[in-house]
Amino acid sequence: MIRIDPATCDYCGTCVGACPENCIEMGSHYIAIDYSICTECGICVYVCPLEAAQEEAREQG
Amino acid sequence: MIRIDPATCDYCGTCVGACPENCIEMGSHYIAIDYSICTECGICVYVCPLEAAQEEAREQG
Amino acid sequence: MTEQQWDVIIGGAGPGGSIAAEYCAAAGLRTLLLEKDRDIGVPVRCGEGVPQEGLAEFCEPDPNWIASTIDQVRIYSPDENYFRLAMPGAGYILHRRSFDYYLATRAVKAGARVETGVAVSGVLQEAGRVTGVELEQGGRQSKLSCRLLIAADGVESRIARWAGIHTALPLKDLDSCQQVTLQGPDFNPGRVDFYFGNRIAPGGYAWVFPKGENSANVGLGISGKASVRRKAQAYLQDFLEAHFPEASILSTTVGGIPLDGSLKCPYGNGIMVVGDAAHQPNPVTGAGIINAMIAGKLAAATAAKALEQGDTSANVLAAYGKAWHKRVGWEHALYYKVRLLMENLNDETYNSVTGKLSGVPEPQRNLRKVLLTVFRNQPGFVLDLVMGLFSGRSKEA
Amino acid sequence: MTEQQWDVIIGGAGPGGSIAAEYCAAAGLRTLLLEKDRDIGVPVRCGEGVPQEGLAEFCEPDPNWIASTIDQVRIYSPDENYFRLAMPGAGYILHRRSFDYYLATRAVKAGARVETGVAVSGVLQEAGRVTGVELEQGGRQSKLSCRLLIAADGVESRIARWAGIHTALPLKDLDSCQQVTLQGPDFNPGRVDFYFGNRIAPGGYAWVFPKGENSANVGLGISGKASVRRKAQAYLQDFLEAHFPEASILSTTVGGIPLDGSLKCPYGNGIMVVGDAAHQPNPVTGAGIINAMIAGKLAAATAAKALEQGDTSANVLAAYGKAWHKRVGWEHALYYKVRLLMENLNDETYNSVTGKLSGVPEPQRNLRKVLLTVFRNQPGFVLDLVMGLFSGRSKEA
Repeated sequence: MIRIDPATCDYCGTCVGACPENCIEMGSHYIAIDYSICTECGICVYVCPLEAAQEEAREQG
Repeated sequence: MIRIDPATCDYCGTCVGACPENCIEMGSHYIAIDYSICTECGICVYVCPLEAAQEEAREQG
Repeated sequence: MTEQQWDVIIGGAGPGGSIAAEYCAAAGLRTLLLEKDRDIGVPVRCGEGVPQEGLAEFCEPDPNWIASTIDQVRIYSPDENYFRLAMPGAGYILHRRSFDYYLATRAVKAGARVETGVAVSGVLQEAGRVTGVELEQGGRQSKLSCRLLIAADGVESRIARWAGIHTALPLKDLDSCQQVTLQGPDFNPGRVDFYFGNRIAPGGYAWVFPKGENSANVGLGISGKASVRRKAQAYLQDFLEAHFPEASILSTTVGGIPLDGSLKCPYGNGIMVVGDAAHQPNPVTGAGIINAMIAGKLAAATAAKALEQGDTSANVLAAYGKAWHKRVGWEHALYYKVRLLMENLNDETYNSVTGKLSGVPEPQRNLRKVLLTVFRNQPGFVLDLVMGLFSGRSKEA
Repeated sequence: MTEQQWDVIIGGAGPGGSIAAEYCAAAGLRTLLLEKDRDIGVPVRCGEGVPQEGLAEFCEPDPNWIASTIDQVRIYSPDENYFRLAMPGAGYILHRRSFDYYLATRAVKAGARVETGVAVSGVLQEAGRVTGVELEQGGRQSKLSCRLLIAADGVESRIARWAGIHTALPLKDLDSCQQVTLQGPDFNPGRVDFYFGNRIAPGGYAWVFPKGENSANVGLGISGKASVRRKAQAYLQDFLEAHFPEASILSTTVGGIPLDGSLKCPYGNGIMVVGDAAHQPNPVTGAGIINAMIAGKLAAATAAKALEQGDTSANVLAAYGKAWHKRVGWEHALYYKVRLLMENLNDETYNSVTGKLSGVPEPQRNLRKVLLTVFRNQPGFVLDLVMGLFSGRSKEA
């Protein structure tokens, strides 16, 4: 499961543009993954210029 | 229970300044109520210039 | 940021924080100014008006951040009548997105270090004295020590509260505001308009502050008590539909203004509080820019003395509180009483005052004559009201 | 907003959206420009560089939003050697927080309606044709119909995807960037610097774009593939520590740049896509401001014709795609190949190129001579690389 930390995120939208499933919802101040669509491909984690998008396993590790 | 909708909120901090318990955490892009402290006094709902802070009962009604 | 010891850390890079940083650095203090937002100057949560003489204490006006020069004022009553005042050189409407940035660059030029995207998330204390801050930057936590902390973190201030200074605002002393920047309609770039009335902005007022000939900040503030029943947003929507139904909206902002007149004790052991965080806006007008800058300058002067003495206890920092009270705070105590009186005005009273004023012959309608007329015919507090809105060293329109 | 029928709704008020709105309105179309952020021009996610001739097609330079005029370029190799190019009048570094605002006011003056804080949250379609948009404003949902929709919603574009246009970017065609605006160090206000190297910015480059004498945008982009292992943020931290360890940071921003050269089909039934949303930045340099403005102008011209004909089908809107390809897109196809070659350059090659160029006598070191020297001594793609960086009507540095 991928989580985007709203406190770290800068709402730049890079992950939104990369998501092949179009499953990331973003406003000026909020961001949310539609987990009913997300395939956990991880591209949002990869392209994030910060470390806002994280795979949960990595976060726990 | 009081909820602040992150999509409606403009992160102006008016509620943060009014909260008598200092229980609202706010960054540039995130806002959260510490429910372990919140007394549901409602002042955040009252002072919000938008309708971002809502008592849950009202939202369901 | 390196782990060097800072003399002063300042939380919040608005006008109060940047001026405090500039004067601290100019006094030779190792100064760090931290801004939680990832940029300085935005979002703008402000009408952007300042009085000419208030600004002149700090800088020369620069066309890069002066949107309009104001020399006229209109005050509208609920029946849409108005009286006008000619006030040459009364003030400016700023572009705060550029102005705040300019003030931060001045702090850097004076020797301060500035960091953005770094939030003060806690206060370190030892034996009842502030010794540093906890920081949060992009999800990472860290700590920095300092000899003195200045909280300039706005209406949402938590820094002072973490340090044990009570700053929570009661509903009755907090205005709830929304403002838009309009583009398109014709505005008189030299005139600001105020609208009073309980249907327009209960417990507050609406304003039209021009930014050039086709743009203006149009906003309103209502008392926290009124906000319980209906939101500033709803009142502003009505006002815009009545006055500017077709205008483009290039910016929308909301915010709260502390109107209790000033914190009684804007300092503690190792900490001073300036600007909105110290409730320093004028309690009648809500004007806070120049007040924050004055407070920043006064706090920096006290910081330099305290650090020279090597004593940053509340006893020593009380000099800042005294300086603020002598310069501005005593007036705010009076304005606070005026505001309480104003809250009980009904729309008929507003209409009646405006009607009387319109009867004053045009050539005599300078501020002094107008005020004398009002003073003879109306309750005494109207004098204070108008004085509070449009005069004085420390107030902005 | 009233429920009137709009000819054109444009989602996104960056340079592409505002220029599209201006030209649509000037052509007599009832035009609505919507921006999801509550302000225009911020946050700035951009190096802010534009070529002089590219800007001249749209406006006269204005000191209110020109930070620096650039006539020199330095290109650093990983060993910290550089070669320099003298290029009189090559370009400008903008203040986009003011520039974007200015473009939006031009759209209003031309007759467009602008609204901020209004996000396009969905696309209405009937029989495979776009007929309007779903909106979200401060938590409230609504709908608006239009005859034509222009998506100018940046790298995070979802509007085109809702309309059935595939825009998802593969990892290999997406650069991940971070930039800070520094204050304090001395910068040459007429010179931009580029730094190449796999330890500095793998698959991309670092840049120093001056904004006056003591301020600069300093940032870097790395390829999406490199970002898997290490983030742009970490690379930039290294770069800043190496070059500007004590500088103040007045702004921090991140973002992604689509580098696949352009959407093949930036239109559909009732919709056109412009700017970053259509992947129109230069695939080598990442420059996108002027490209977005060109696309906005071309889309507006097609919009006017299509609405005059009363046919907004993809067949008719294909004229926009053709115009874009003829003007810019064909070049981007070439630059895309250059970029793929560049990704395989190792640090030794960068060092060697720079060494050879430093051997060219100073008086002869104009762009043409330098390029010829490179061309004779180095793999051919360096020509394309340098041409791509610093020349051409449609590119910004």
